[in-house]
Amino acid sequence: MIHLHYFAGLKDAAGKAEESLPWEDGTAADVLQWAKTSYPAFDFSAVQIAVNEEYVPRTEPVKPGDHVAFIPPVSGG
Amino acid sequence: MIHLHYFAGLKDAAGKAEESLPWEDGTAADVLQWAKTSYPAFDFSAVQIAVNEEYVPRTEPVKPGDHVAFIPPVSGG
Amino acid sequence: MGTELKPFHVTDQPLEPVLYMEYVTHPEAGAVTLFAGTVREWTNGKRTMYLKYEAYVPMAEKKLAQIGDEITEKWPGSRVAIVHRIGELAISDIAVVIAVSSPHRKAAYEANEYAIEQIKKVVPIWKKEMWEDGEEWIGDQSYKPGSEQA
Amino acid sequence: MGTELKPFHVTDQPLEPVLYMEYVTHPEAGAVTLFAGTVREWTNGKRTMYLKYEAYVPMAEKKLAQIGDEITEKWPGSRVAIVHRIGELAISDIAVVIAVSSPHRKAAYEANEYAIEQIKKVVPIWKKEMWEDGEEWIGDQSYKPGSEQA
Repeated sequence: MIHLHYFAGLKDAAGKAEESLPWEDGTAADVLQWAKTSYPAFDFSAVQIAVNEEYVPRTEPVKPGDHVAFIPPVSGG
Repeated sequence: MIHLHYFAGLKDAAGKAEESLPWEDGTAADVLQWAKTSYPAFDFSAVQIAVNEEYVPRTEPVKPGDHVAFIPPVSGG
Repeated sequence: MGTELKPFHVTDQPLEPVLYMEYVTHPEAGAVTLFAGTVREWTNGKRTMYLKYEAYVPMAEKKLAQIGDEITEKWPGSRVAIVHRIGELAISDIAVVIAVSSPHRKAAYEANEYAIEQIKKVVPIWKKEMWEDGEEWIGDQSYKPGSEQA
Repeated sequence: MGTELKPFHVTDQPLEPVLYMEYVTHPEAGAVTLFAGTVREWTNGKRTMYLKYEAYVPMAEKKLAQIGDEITEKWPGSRVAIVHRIGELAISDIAVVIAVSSPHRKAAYEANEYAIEQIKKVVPIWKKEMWEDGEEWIGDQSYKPGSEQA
């Protein structure tokens, strides 16, 4: 199981802020692919991925228990 | 009569903050010359002159009733 | 007071800039700069009614603290506090406060501007503009309810 | 309050930065920068006990207002307040507050820094440092009681 976090436009597209996903092994890219398939209305091209609250490259391994957040372009300040 | 204003180190050197001086006609340079003669302990080389609260060149005419201030290098802020 | 001030904080409460100024002020400081980002009514001829900010709070606070660490490393002797408000904000409300102190002023200005630039790049906080005739997440977000297809 | 705030002011009273922030904040502002110059205890290894500021008050206020005019001309849409305290100031007291608002942040930082640079050049205010072992008017002043000759 991994924990997914959605924000801003992606939260609207997913209709939820978080969800859990059965998970054994894979990379950030694999999680991203799952999300793209699940929420086709959202364009993920500019999204960054954070694992356990740190930005990671797409090649980062994702382990059960991890928190994976999709970070659309930020607009704080 | 003109009104002279002294500040900071020049006020210390003159032992007063202001004084009046009989005056008929002349320039800022003339007032400066008078001050140099009167307060030789102070080095006026970096002093600017303000007439009626505006910086003026040495050639500025000074008329009776004017306020003439000697402005040592400022250090506010 | 009573509560201790968190120097890197994301909160849904109104921000009080003076608390952060006081927090960074100390005897070795000669300059304190404070930046307050406020909600502007008009942008490119469009009228904003109010804003809504959302954050990935734990990560945002971690990123704010990292920016603080970068600043004290780049500008030795500086002290920093950065706080961002989330939730609904009205016109002129303060969305972000950055307070930086430093022995000399140049560093205090530079470090403060560095902080806001970094916030706009790396801190997971999002702004939704609420206009008279619609709303939109700001940034380059590609999901717009109005343009959704099936 | 009751009293109206003077945006370009030289005063012997403690400065309250938040009043000046509020003064410059308005619906068209998206950024407010505030600079506070504070009394630093150590400078070049010398310990300051306290400071004394003196001003040619009417001219200083006129010059502060001129700096404000220059800023609103150079950075359209900005609003400015500048206030300087005089008299005796203790360590960490605020000597000067500059508040600038602007639609966008770049101008708010630039205009604020411009103000302090101009203050240090043209506004008739003088600082006397009081050390453990003496005192001195800062600037390039050539009269020093200790070095006076007859």
